[in-house]
Amino acid sequence: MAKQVECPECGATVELDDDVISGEIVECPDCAVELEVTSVDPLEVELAPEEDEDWGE
Amino acid sequence: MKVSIAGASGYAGGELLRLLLGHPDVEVQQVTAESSAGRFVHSVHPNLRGATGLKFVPMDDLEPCDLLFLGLPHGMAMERIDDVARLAPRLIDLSADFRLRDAAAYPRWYEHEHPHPEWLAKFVYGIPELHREEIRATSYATGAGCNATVTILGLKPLFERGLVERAVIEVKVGSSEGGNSPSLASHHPERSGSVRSFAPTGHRHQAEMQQELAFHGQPEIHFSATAIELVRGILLTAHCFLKERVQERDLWGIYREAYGNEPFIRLVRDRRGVYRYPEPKILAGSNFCDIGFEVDPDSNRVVIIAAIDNLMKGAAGNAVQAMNVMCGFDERAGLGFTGLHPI
Amino acid sequence: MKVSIAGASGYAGGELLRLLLGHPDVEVQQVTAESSAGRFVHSVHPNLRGATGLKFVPMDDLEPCDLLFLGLPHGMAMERIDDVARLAPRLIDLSADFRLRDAAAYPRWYEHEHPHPEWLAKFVYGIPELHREEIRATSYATGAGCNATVTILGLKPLFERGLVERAVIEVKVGSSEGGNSPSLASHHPERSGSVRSFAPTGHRHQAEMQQELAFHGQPEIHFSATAIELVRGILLTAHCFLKERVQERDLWGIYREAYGNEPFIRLVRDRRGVYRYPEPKILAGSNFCDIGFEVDPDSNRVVIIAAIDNLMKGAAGNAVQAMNVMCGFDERAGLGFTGLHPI
Repeated sequence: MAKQVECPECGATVELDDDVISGEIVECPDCAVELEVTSVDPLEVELAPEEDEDWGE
Repeated sequence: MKVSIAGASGYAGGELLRLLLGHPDVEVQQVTAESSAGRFVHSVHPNLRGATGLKFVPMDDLEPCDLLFLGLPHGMAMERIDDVARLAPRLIDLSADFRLRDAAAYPRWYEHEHPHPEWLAKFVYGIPELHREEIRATSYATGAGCNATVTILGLKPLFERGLVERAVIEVKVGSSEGGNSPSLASHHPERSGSVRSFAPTGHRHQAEMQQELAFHGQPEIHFSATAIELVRGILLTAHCFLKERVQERDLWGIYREAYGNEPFIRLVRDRRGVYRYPEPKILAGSNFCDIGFEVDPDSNRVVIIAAIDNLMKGAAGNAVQAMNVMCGFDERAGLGFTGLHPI
Repeated sequence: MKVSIAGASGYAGGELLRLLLGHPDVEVQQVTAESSAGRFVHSVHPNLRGATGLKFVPMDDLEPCDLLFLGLPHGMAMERIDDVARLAPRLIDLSADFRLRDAAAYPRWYEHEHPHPEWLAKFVYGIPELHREEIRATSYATGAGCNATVTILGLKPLFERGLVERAVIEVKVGSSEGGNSPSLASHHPERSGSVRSFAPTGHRHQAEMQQELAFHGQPEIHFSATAIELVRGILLTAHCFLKERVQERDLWGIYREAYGNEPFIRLVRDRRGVYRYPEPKILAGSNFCDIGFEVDPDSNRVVIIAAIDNLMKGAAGNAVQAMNVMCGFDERAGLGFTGLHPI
């Protein structure tokens, strides 16, 4: 069963590779936020620091 | 299954014909238009050149078929429903003639009495995301107003749960909403690049919104429409003032629960990238209704943002989707186009 | 009178230069730009080819003059205000660096402390329609945010009379608001034809709106901004929920009383024709703020509609108007262009 964790931002189920390592950055499929794997066992993620893109007017 | 379109020379009729020609389960028997009778369909719908040899026929030449789409000018289907109903066991009407359950609403919003109010109860309000089971069971479905469609779909999950005190709603719309009859207002030098407040209050689609969002009594909704430089597409910006504050996670939960399994609704609320909220231009030609949201940290306001192509999910695409449900086809049949990017 | 522009390579700086070159009472001494120093101004502002032989100079080459316009990137004028102030007895700043009276607002809305809060009190919020007498008496005026300008002007008459419970405000804006630095979001294939909810809540111009509409305590305003297919121009659609219902005649009275004698404000609420409400595209290049309104018959909502050119009344045009007031020139001097139609 692929490893799963809940996105802290939107609650989506985020699938992780079996060989995921601590510190890895993954993207939430629903809200595109970047998540940092903070521990593998138990599996935990945190919002990665967001760099501010130039976006709107 | 043999289908025909009564009134196929308009933009919605042409879009419907495009979809039906590409639909695996149907064959288009006849398409009618009075002014263009005898002409090839591509004379009016250039994108269909080579797709079919069909010519427009006058309404009176219509022969019986399995399902008849009605794309007639407002008021005509109402008038002739009894003869039209003899031509096919199933009818799907794209006009507003049978949208409102309450006959008394017609004089108010459409300035005339309804000649056949007894038919109103037979027609199901044909948005599958709202009334899928009823459409499966009926032979008569009516399309919805395009502005009403995007507003109702965008707001239903909140109104259904009784969360909303009031909503202040604006739609930005394209020029194809006005149909293909020219006027000075739609004359290119006047219309190009304009940002036109054509209905700051009192748009007739409000009647459907009141009807379909009345889960907990009459919804308090204030509506405005502004036309912008766009041909296809509607963007809804709905300011919803909630009875209690919510977090964005709550909204994700509510909208996933309401629409998680819907084939044509996508939740769009990205934290990065260029397309962070629903964007109508990339939906052109697709049947999607994209929905997103943002919580105002400073108040009980939640801004719901939604987008559709007014000719697709707002008209022809929804009509085909309703047909698929009504006739037991795969609900996605003929509606696989995902839209273009860049466009 | 000799004037210079510090920071003239941006869109607002270029528009300001265009106006000043055509102004009867001033002579443009120097215009600065770091990256384009040494180049003719028309290399950056093609519409000015042949209008002047001026070249950009680096900021450090600035010589004393009678009035210095500041079109510097946000944060720079704040930093160097003391040396800049030695160059000219009068300053007009187009940036946000001195717009807010309350220094504490800067960390909240602009993410950094204000290095010279003592200067905030010296700068007058430079919209003549709001603070004409104070501008006449000061040597330091600051321009306003373009979204704030159209919102404040549109709503002031109602807030001033304490008529408004709350307002839900949306502006439709053009791409020139974002300045001339490119990004993927502003890349033409992505930006063309888009209807982009870039600020559904929390736009920094709200700080000025709160400041300038606080006639009866903190105004309850909810703000959103959507970028559309437009280069210049803003359309405000403000849904104002009034404490008591009004008729349209009342609104005419209120707005005539407030703006009847203003040279740059026009009331636009026609019952016929194509341009019944304010339309930003026909204001391009003009200093007008057009204001219109519609009363919602079904509720206590009044929809205020207003339009400006974000580079003119929203920036450079207003700066010249403020200069005219500050220096005792005819307030319309250099601002006679009425906009084009068709466009």
